[in-house]
Amino acid sequence: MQNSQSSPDIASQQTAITARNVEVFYGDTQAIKGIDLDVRNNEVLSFIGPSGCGKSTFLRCLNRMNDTIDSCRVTGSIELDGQDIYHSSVDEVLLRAKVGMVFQKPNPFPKSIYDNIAYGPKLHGLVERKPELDEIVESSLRRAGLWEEVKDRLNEPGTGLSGGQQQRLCIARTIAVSPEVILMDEPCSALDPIATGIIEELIHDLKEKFTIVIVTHNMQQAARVSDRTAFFHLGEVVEVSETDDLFTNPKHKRTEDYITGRYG
Amino acid sequence: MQNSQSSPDIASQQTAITARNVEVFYGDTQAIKGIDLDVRNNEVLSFIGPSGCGKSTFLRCLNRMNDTIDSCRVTGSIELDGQDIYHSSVDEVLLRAKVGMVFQKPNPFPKSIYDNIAYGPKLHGLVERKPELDEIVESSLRRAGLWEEVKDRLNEPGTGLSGGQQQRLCIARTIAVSPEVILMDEPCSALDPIATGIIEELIHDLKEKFTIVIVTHNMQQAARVSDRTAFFHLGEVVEVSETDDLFTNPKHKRTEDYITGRYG
Amino acid sequence: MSNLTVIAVLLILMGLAYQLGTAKSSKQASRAARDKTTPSMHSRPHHHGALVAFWTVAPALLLVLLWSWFSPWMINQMLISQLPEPMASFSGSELEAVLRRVHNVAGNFVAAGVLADWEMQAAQYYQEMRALSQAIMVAAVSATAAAGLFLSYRQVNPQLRARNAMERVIKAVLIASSTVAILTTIGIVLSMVGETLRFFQFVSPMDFFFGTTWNPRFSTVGGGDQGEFGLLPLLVGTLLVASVALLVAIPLGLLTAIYLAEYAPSRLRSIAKPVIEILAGIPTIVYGFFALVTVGPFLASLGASVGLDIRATSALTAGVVMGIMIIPFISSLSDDILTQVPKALRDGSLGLGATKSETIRKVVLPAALPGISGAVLLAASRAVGETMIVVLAAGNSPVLTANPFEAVSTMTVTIVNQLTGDNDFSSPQSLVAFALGLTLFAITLVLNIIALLIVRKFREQYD
Amino acid sequence: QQRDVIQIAGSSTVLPFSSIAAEEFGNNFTRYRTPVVGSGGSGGGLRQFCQGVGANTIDIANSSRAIRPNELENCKSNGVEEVIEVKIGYDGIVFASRAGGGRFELEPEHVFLAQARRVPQDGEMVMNPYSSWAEIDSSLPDQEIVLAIPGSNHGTREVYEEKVIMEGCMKFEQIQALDSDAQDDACLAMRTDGRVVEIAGDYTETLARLESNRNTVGVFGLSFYESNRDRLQVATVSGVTPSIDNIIAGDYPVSRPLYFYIKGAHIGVIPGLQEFAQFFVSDMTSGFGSILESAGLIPLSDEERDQVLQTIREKESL
Amino acid sequence: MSQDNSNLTVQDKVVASLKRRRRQEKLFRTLGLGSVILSLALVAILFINIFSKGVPAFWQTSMTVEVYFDPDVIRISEKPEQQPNETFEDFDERLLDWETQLGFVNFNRILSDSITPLLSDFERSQTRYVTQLVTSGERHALRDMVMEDPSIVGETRSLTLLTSADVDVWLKGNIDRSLPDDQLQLPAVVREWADELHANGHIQNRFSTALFMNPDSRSSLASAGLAGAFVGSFYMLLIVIFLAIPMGVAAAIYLEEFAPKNKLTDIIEVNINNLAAVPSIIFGLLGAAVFINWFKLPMSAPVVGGLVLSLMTLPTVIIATRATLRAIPPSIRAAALGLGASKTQTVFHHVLPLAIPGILTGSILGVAQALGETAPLLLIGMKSFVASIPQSPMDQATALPVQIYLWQGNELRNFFEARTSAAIIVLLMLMISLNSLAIWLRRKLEVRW
Ligand SMILES: Nc1ncnc2c1ncn2[C@@H]1O[C@H](COP(=O)(O)OP(=O)(O)OP(=O)(O)O)[C@@H](O)[C@H]1O
Ligand SMILES: Nc1ncnc2c1ncn2[C@@H]1O[C@H](COP(=O)(O)OP(=O)(O)OP(=O)(O)O)[C@@H](O)[C@H]1O
Ligand SMILES: [Mg+2]
Ligand SMILES: [Mg+2]
Repeated sequence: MQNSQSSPDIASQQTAITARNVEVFYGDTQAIKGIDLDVRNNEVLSFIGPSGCGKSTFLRCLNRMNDTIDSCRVTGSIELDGQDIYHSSVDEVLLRAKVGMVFQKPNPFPKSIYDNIAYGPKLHGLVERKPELDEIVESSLRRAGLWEEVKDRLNEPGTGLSGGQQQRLCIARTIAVSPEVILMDEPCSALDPIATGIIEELIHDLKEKFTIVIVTHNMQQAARVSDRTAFFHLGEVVEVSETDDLFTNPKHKRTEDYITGRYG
Repeated sequence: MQNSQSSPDIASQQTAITARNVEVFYGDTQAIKGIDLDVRNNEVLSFIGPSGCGKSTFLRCLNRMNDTIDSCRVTGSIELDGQDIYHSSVDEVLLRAKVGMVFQKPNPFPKSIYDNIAYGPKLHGLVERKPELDEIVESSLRRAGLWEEVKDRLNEPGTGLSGGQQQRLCIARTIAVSPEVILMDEPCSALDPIATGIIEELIHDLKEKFTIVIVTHNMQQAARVSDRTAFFHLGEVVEVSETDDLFTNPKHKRTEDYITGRYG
Repeated sequence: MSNLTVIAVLLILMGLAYQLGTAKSSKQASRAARDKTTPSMHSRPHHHGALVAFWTVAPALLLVLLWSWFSPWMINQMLISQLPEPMASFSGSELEAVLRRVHNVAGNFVAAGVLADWEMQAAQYYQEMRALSQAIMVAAVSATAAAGLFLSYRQVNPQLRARNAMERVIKAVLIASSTVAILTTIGIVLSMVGETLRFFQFVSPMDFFFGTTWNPRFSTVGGGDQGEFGLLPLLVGTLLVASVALLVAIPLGLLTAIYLAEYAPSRLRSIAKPVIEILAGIPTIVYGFFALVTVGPFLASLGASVGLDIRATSALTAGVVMGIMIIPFISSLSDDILTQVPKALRDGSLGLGATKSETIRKVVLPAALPGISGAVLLAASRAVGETMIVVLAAGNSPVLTANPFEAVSTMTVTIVNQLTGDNDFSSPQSLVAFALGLTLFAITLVLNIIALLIVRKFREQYD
Repeated sequence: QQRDVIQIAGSSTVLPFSSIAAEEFGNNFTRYRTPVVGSGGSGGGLRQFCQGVGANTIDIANSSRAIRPNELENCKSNGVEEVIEVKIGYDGIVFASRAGGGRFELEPEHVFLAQARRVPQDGEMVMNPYSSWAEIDSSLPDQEIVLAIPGSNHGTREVYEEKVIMEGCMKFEQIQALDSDAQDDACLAMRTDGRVVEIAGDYTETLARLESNRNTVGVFGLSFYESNRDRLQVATVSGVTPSIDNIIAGDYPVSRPLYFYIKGAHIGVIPGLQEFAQFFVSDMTSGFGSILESAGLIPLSDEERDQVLQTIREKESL
Repeated sequence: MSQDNSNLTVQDKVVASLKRRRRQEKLFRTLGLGSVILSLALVAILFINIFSKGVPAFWQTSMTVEVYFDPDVIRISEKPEQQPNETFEDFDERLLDWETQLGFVNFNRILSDSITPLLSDFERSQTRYVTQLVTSGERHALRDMVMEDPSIVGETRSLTLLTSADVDVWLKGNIDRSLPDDQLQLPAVVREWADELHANGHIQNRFSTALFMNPDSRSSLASAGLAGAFVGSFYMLLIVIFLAIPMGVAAAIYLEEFAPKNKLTDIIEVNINNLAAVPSIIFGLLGAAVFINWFKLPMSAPVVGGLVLSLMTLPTVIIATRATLRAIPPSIRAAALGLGASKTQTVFHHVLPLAIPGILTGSILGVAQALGETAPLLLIGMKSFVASIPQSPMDQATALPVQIYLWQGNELRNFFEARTSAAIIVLLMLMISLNSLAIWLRRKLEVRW
């Protein structure tokens, strides 16, 4: 049931993202209450916790997607490669190109499947010629395990796919711009086990080079894919440790309650 | 890992829904290829299968939600309580009141949480006075495990909830009209384990009185909650049997491949 | 009792019937709720009430309409049979003249002293018949309403699919509303086609459609000199002015909409949007004078300063000012449509590292395209149909030119001028207005079909 | 139910006079309601007038020209058999330029030369070369030629062409030599270089044009000029200054009669119809020194007035 | 590893593209802001243009005079009373006779007798000029006072009378005072009097209710008002709002939510778009043919005007509503349908409420257009001079834009330029207040998700 590989020497890894005392407010209500968290280079970090505890909110802080919510206010500091991403000099476009995101609800663009994938590379000027683009599109779709299903209908709209296909399309779209960090908000919640397996393998592959933060409700999944796991509760990070440790040997009562309350 | 209870005497149970040779087309492409399936009274039947195999499509046939897709065409017969639901004399509105549905993507109305729940009962005239309505709202939210989280903000918009909360809201909304059959399209895909547990318990409770058909990607979940499981593949039902049997003793190669290919 | 009173009474009856139906079905509903053996209600009480109200009023109303339609004809037939011999055997236009005469006498519209005996009698007979017809109608309508109420009230029972029935009624009403547009079109075509044909008796269609000179002259006595009725200068003028207007309004309106919907703080949006909408409500004559007195000379001197010869009253002037007028058609409607595009799409794009403007241009706008094209079409339609601005600002010079700096004239302006001027109303000078109207109608129809096909194509790709 | 208010429509030239008469009528005869006076041009008014007889057709059509035979025919075929013609006075048409500018003493041929497409020069017809009035005649101001004339939908245009352009045109021998169709063509063709502006709207528009281009010489109604003497300066035509006296005396050439038409069948049905017509034509309302005269209407002579009143009284229809 | 390289270059490429994209972003944003500012500026320019001209017209010069209702001039019999044995018709006849008698009274003389004492140098021969100071409608006002209450005869009342339009123009300086005599409207003596009365305070510039309370007038220009047109427009507006908007929304709902997508609905769609482009005057032709000739509705009546304008507004409302309906996500519909709401209920409970902002926008635009339209009114007799205030939608009436049109064509430019602008201001105010209501609703009902 467990197929994750802990990286050999975690302590020596540099941190990719350092969050200190992050607080997030929606209007007057506080959703995140002073979180300190490090995301290390080339690790897979998973966030678990009950619904509404602020996982998505915190995740969105990491590439400043919260900026798009009017009522949302973030305090504290989050550093990526040593630079505070909320500093005014930071370009959130560059940031988001570096820190890609896959959302909880699949949200393909109302464009063709091809254009959905090609959108990012074209935007960032990653390619110059059509063949290169075709290649990126194909490889991204392959890596997301969608290629076989859609290769004959690349010009059909992405919105006509099934829920799971849509989600894989969104993952492929994110991969296509080769970000440094990929944030995934329950990327597999709409996927069947086979597709989930493909994605989990993909995550496994990507880890070699990228840093991945993943929100999941599926503790097995967290156990399978992640090096470390952070347990969120009521807007706080209760515990963050090696995945194996956290599941076998939770330090906090709340963590224990949560993981032992698990079924299956 | 297994907590389902098979009903004592399944053979004696009457069928609630009988589907015969159901075929579904989206325009020219066939999504469902001649499915025969019985749903028995007061059972929980789960649909599993890879993404895009037609689970959602078939589910939507059972309460004629496919009618709303212009390009979609259904042939064959589906009988509910002995009556063909595609017969022209059938009022699809009554049908849908009897056969409720929870969708894959949470879709709360852009109204207050209270109104989201109250809509159905008011529509069907289930209540006459405000206190009764309040009661239904509260009990539905409780049963969906959302009451504690939202009881102080019943007048805030349902769209402002987190993904998981939204999904539970949608479940509560469906329960509120007390349908005979509840169709759930991956109702827990956006839920954390605790919330999932609540819903699974709810399914378990509801089963006493209602018939439930549930689409899930989570085979554990299928194993936990359902009496019988149907395995879908490429628009066909490959196998449908007692859940225990299907997982432990699949009759078809394809089924076996799928379930043994499972992780965790 | 006039038809209006009848209708008013029916409306009151409708409220009553609704109450009755609702009450009866509520009682049944609560009985069904108490005792489980009786079947439960298919529909809600208010559906039943509405259905009873409908059956009470609708047939009666229909009767009123049919009666008002048929009874004049009936009465005329009876009148004809009453006429003394020479008249009774008349037919066609002669008979019509006789009938009109009788009607006029009955309505007192006739110079006194020249009335024949038979006219008096016929007129009196006519009036009696009308009174009788009215009385019969009131009686029949009351009977129908009562019968409708009685029958439908009796029908109220748990099995009755009142909701479905009401929904069919609602759907019928909705369909009826959308046919109003068709009826309007038919009406417009019918009210123009006859006069257009008369126009073509004077001027050959070839000369009209392909003529390059527009110089209708004034309709002189006897009409020896007919002038020239070439459509092309007007057509080109229309297109020129409308294009300039759209060139001004589309970028300005769309950019405004985008800024308001995507960038502007909500306070600015809530103020700016309605303020800009005022532009659509300023009477066009104000724009006309604004164009003539302010914009025209301004553009002319602007042109002069860069060495362009821009006439003060020109297609450009009219187009620019008209463009200003239709900005809100594009900005407000597009703004509404842009805000409807789901946030998830924007997030998807922003999450990939797109800038806001890229997101807007490449994701939001394409998603909103069908709606926006509707807005643009509406604005374009308004531009083509506008008259007052063109009258004042375009120079009213129907000369064939493609140069927007020259004075032009448009079809709508010409329609108004020719129709409301001092021309003899049965001369080609005046009738040409109808031919122009019909032509414009046909042209915009073709343009709309093309637009529909284009939009359709985009939508197939995106939906 | 019967209509109790007189409905009038038609010529916008007659509109002001008709409105004043209507208002005075309503004020003086409290038993009748004030007539409603619509516009729509002579053609438009007569079109409505000839639609038929009955409460929902108009009672009176104002017209700045006499009804045409085919219009009358049309009327009759629609059941409008009794059409009573009432002449109410005359309208003077003047040339005016901006006040304070050079004074214009125009001759018909000046106007013709200013607006024609081709002008006779040295024995042949050449494209109009004039760009300044002074080039046409040294007595005229050295001012750029911009001529605002009534649009071809205006009755004024007919008078203007007949009494000014044709007049001026026929002074040239070359044109006299042509046959009558060619004469019309030569005289009435206009230059298209933008120096001649056809005004489709009313005199306000002409005035606005004059104000936006100070060089414009425009064609106005006498009454309009009278009300705007601070802004406009009138030109003499053939040496005659336009004034009511000169027009009545027949010295000033450019004028035309104004009419209205009463639907005979409505007299006695629509209250006050005949009374209104009589009131309108009465010396008190439209005679010398009357309110309509001060509004710019050129009164009928006494004989004419008597004759018109007679027509109304006798309901003599056309 | 080739991936390594490509990864490096990815970031570099992004950075490389950033400058250009930032510039684009900034440009785009600036363009947007520029457009908003430009649009707002245009509104401002037009407003300043209109207001600067129109606001002074809300004030009019008027003269305060002691008016003596001289019984020697007003020689009339007793006002008739209804006798017990008299039918109403007979009484009415007698009353009319009495009123006609009153109509022949020379109220001008009453006026001039009252004004002359205020003038310092007055000669008998100048009497006929005196009444030029006061607008001619005032004598009818005096008559109406007597008609109302005959006991006033013999008494003296202090009245505020509007000066004539020419005097108003003169005193407000709307005419060049240095012009020679023959270019001025008023005779020299009247100008002197006006100046004198103005200087000693008998004539003052006061806020005038005439503009709001009076119907139009041609013979007494200074008392021409907007009341008739306003009421006419108001009736038409009601008809448009209660006819065109529901009908347009209904049609849009049918086409967007119910109609099968086939040739017929295509035809309807094209047809509606096309109607939006039909010149408005053609709707007038249609209205005259259908409503007046066929349905026998009265001419010049706001009912007909309202119906015609409704037809004209219909396409605007339909198109706007459809565009909005189209943008509402299908998941909302699915949710309601899944709960057992019928299609109709889904539409009316969920879709329509979400579409209200768009519908209101369409309505605002459509109604604004209808409110400012003149051409179609021409052919149904509503582009008319109407000297009374309509009592019902069936009465003869005119409309605000028509009034503006008529005033703007009035010969007495010096007076009517300002008054036209004032009328435009009133029209705009009516429109703005109507829009504010709609906008307030729109703001309240707008849901973003
Ligand atoms: N846009 C928003 N406006 C206001 N409150 C919000 C918004 N989004 C989320 N919240 C609230 O913030 C809290 C945290 O939400 P968040 O979406 O981060 O939860 P989550 O941990 O991702 O839950 P789930 O697992 O259900 O997705 C919740 O209480 C939620 O209701
Ligand atoms: N509206 C639609 N129009 C056209 N094709 C559709 C539509 N909806 C689904 N399909 C196609 O029908 C097939 C079955 O889709 P369905 O949504 O039923 O899959 P599913 O089993 O529910 O998958 P998932 O587990 O990913 O939700 C897929 O190939 C899908 O692309
Ligand atoms: Mg979340
Ligand atoms: Mg699915």
